Amino acid sequence: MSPVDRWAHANRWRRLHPLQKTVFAAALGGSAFVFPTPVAAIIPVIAGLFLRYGAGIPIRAFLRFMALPLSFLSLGAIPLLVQVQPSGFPLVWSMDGIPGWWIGVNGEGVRTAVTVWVRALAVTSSMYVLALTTPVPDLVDMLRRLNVPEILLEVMHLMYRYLFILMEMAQQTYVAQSSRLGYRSWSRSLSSLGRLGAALAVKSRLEVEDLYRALISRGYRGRLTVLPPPWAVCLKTAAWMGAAVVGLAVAAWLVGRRLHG
Amino acid sequence: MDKPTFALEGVEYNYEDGTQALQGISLGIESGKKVAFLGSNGAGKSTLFLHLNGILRPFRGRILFRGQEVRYARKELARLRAKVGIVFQNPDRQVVIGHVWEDVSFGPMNLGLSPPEVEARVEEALNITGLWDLRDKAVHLLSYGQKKRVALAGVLAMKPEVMILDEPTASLDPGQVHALLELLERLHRQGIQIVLSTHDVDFAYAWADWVVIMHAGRVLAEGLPKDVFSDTDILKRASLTKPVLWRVWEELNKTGLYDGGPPRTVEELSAPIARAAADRRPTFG
Amino acid sequence: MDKPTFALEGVEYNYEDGTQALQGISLGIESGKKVAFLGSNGAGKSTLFLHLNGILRPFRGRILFRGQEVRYARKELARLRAKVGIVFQNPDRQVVIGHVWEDVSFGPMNLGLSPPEVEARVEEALNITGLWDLRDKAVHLLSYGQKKRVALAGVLAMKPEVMILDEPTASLDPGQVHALLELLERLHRQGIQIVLSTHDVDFAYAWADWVVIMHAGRVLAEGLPKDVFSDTDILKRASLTKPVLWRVWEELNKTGLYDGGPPRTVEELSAPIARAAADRRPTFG
Amino acid sequence: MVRWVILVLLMAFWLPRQAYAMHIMEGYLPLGWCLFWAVLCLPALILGTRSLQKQAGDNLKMKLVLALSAAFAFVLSALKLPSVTGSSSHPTGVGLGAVLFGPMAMSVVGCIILLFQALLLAHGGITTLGANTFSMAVVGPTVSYLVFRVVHKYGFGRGVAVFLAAALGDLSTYVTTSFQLALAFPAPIGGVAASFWKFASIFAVTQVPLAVSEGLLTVIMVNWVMKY
Repeated sequence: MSPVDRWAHANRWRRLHPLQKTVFAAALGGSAFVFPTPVAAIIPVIAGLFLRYGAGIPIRAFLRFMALPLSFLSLGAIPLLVQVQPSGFPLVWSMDGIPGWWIGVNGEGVRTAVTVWVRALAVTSSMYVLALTTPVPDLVDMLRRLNVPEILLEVMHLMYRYLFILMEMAQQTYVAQSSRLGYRSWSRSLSSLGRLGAALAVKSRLEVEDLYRALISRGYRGRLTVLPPPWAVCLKTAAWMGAAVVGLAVAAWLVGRRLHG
Repeated sequence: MDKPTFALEGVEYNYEDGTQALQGISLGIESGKKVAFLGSNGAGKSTLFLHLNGILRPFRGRILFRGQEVRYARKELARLRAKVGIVFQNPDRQVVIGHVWEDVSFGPMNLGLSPPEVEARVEEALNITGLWDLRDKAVHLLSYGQKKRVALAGVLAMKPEVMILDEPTASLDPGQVHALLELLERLHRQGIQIVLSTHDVDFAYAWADWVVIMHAGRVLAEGLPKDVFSDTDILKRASLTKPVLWRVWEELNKTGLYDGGPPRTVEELSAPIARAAADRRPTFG
Repeated sequence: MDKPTFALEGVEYNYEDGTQALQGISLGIESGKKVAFLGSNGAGKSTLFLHLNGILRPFRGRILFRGQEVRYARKELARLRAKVGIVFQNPDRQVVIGHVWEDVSFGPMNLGLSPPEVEARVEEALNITGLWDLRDKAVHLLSYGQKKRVALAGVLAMKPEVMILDEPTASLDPGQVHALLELLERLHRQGIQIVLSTHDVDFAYAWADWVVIMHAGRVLAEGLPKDVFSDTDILKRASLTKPVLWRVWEELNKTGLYDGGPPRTVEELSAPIARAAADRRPTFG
Repeated sequence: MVRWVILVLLMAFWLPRQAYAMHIMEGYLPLGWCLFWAVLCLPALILGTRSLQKQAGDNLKMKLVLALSAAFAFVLSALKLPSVTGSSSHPTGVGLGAVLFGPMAMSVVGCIILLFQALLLAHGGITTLGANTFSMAVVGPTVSYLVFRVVHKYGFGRGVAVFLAAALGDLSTYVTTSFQLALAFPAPIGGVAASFWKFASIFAVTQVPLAVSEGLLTVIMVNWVMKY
């Protein structure tokens, strides 16, 4: 159900220390906020290259992952592009809407839309560097070392396991309902889905007892502790990562000089 | 009714993650036959079954139901699903929530029948599955075996022409399996065609008119039980074993003492054995 | 090691809703024996197993582990659970962490072992169950059979003295059952005692040293397989059938042609049959 | 006026999947606003964590109820609503939980759900986690919770109370999100107010019908759950 999760478990960076990946992703993402737009535009390319040549995730898969946010984003940028203004102010293109108001596009809007568009794309691709290479359990273990309260970690661990179990339940139930014509029309769909949701709620409540037994029988003693698999920091990869970030900074400096100098 | 119930022609299906679940399935299911699909877990049986009821749509190839190609428009799918019912392996996924009665009425309601008609069908389905006394119980409080029967009743109440059962005997105890078989026999006599999947070679051997062996998304063999189970090679490739009675028969055959064909039940074994013994006694006498 | 692994004395247990799950169970499980619990669904096998690992506490009666009464203080329970591991029927109810390696490490971590020791145990358990290559996989991406092995590995990594398996063969295909049996045999040779429950009389008959038959919360019979399965009456009351090979043997026996005891495998059947055939041929010659 | 309506409708068709982007997506907000909303959520998260620790810290079963409720809410949010557009943002699952554990505790759980959605489904984002937590895990559930209490107290039936709680929870989330966007991107003329009406009227097209179906769905669900 989550292709992101599938890659997170099957990539070449699987054993790379999650902290190393997190720092790199954060540095890339941070760069997108602080560096000028033309530099931020390079970030998705860098992310794609690291995923391809570092983690071994094909460019095509990366592009597919980018496509969905890209479509959200392109649509999400439209409201930024379009301005609604009291009449009398110049717009690049305009039409009359509500009497006394103008709807249209102007330079300011175009600038904002492009900035946000590029930035969002850059940050999204940086986050994929982390999400596509690091499964949630690894992140939870990392958070443990950062002293996040135990109860949250426990909830995250169990939630991760169980959301897939519940999702599978939901999917199978949906299929079974469809085979009995449960989704023939809008009203039947609503009623079938209501049943499905309710059943899921009841079943997840019943699941508590089984989960309790499972934990107890395996010696649970008040804390959910696991041993994360051995991770390693890779210096060579770290050097490449550092070089990329430095490269971005240099580019930002050059662009800045060009603009101000 | 001469047309085959199902004809599949080169059906291919891949899952989202790229797994090739069905790799070109071609087969025919003759009308009126009791058909068993055998194969290991992951062989593609369940995926195939989801195609028979139009839940999944083949990437390539086509499926014919009674000679007509299955189309995936809303209305035509509804018609197909009204005729072909599926009972899933895990009743917990099929029996959703509510009273037994409410759950069984789900299908007939969706068929758009009048309330009295729905009621009549639910009653009949509950009676035939022996659930009448449980009709007002909440489904999640039932035992596993009872839920399995509710799942069956829910499909029966739609009066399908074909019933497809995915691993109907899984997790049932011998008594429950016996009761299920009796029920299936009864449905068969009423003219509902039964198609099922199973891991249990002994069961498939004793029950089926026609056996299909699947492995890794392909059909390895189909035919009469006596033909399919004589092919040691295919069974090995599908990681299946021969039925116990078949193996016993092979042992008996080696000795030349046994003159019958492969027996499907222990009872069928006894007559030839008795004959062999009778043959023998005079030689001593 | 002479003391019985478990001794139960008049164990009674009721569920919250008042169902009497165990109605006075007394039995002993001898050390080193391969024990199979047989019985229909709802007979009380799973409830009984939950008692052996201290998850449920009897209302009345007591349980002795290696001659010592089980006490329900935190520490003593922890000690019991370190020695008695239980593998539930449904691996989704057992595997609590979404990552294979981490889930297997959960039990050993709870034992308070040092990280290198935990790592060594996890590695060993993953190797013995053939999961090493899957160690970094997400549990939800595994097949049912693989999940079942993860559940087993998670218990194995705790190095229990006794392993209790609830319906280990349910929903497995013949190939998977075969692999499981080999694994259990290996564990048995390593000195881990195996206790399991099953519906499959043929399997129990072929595998077990000691069979316990349960029905409606009581023990109907316990004993050597050859003794238990000769009691038609008890089997009928427990709604179990006789093993196929046993029935074949009965048929053969009637004829007087067969001189062996009840065979546990088809292979055991062949020698006496060959003898019978050899006896016969001269009379024709 | 007619043209205005047409334009908004067209936008709605361009934004078909924006429906589940009641989540503000990754990188959409400027850094300052990302931090602002994160900091604003912090007190609720800290208090929520404390209250969770108190309620469930030593109680394994409570912890399990919590984890499973969270998993349930996540799955519910991923189910497609049989509506014109996509699935909904579902503060409802969290709203249901609020009744169980109190709104503070649920804001923490809501935040975890949003984190999982960002990581696993690429809905929302890490940088916008604060803003999304504020609208969907603080405002939405709190409104749902309060509406339910008030309406129920004044003697309306459970159905009405549940419907209003779910629908108004949804709507309050969408109003909050529009406001957050307006603050970050004020119109050059007319400022935050003009920008707010711009965002709000675009989202209204998808969110109002969604809020209605969400409300109906929740009523159906709650009815079934209460029966058993």
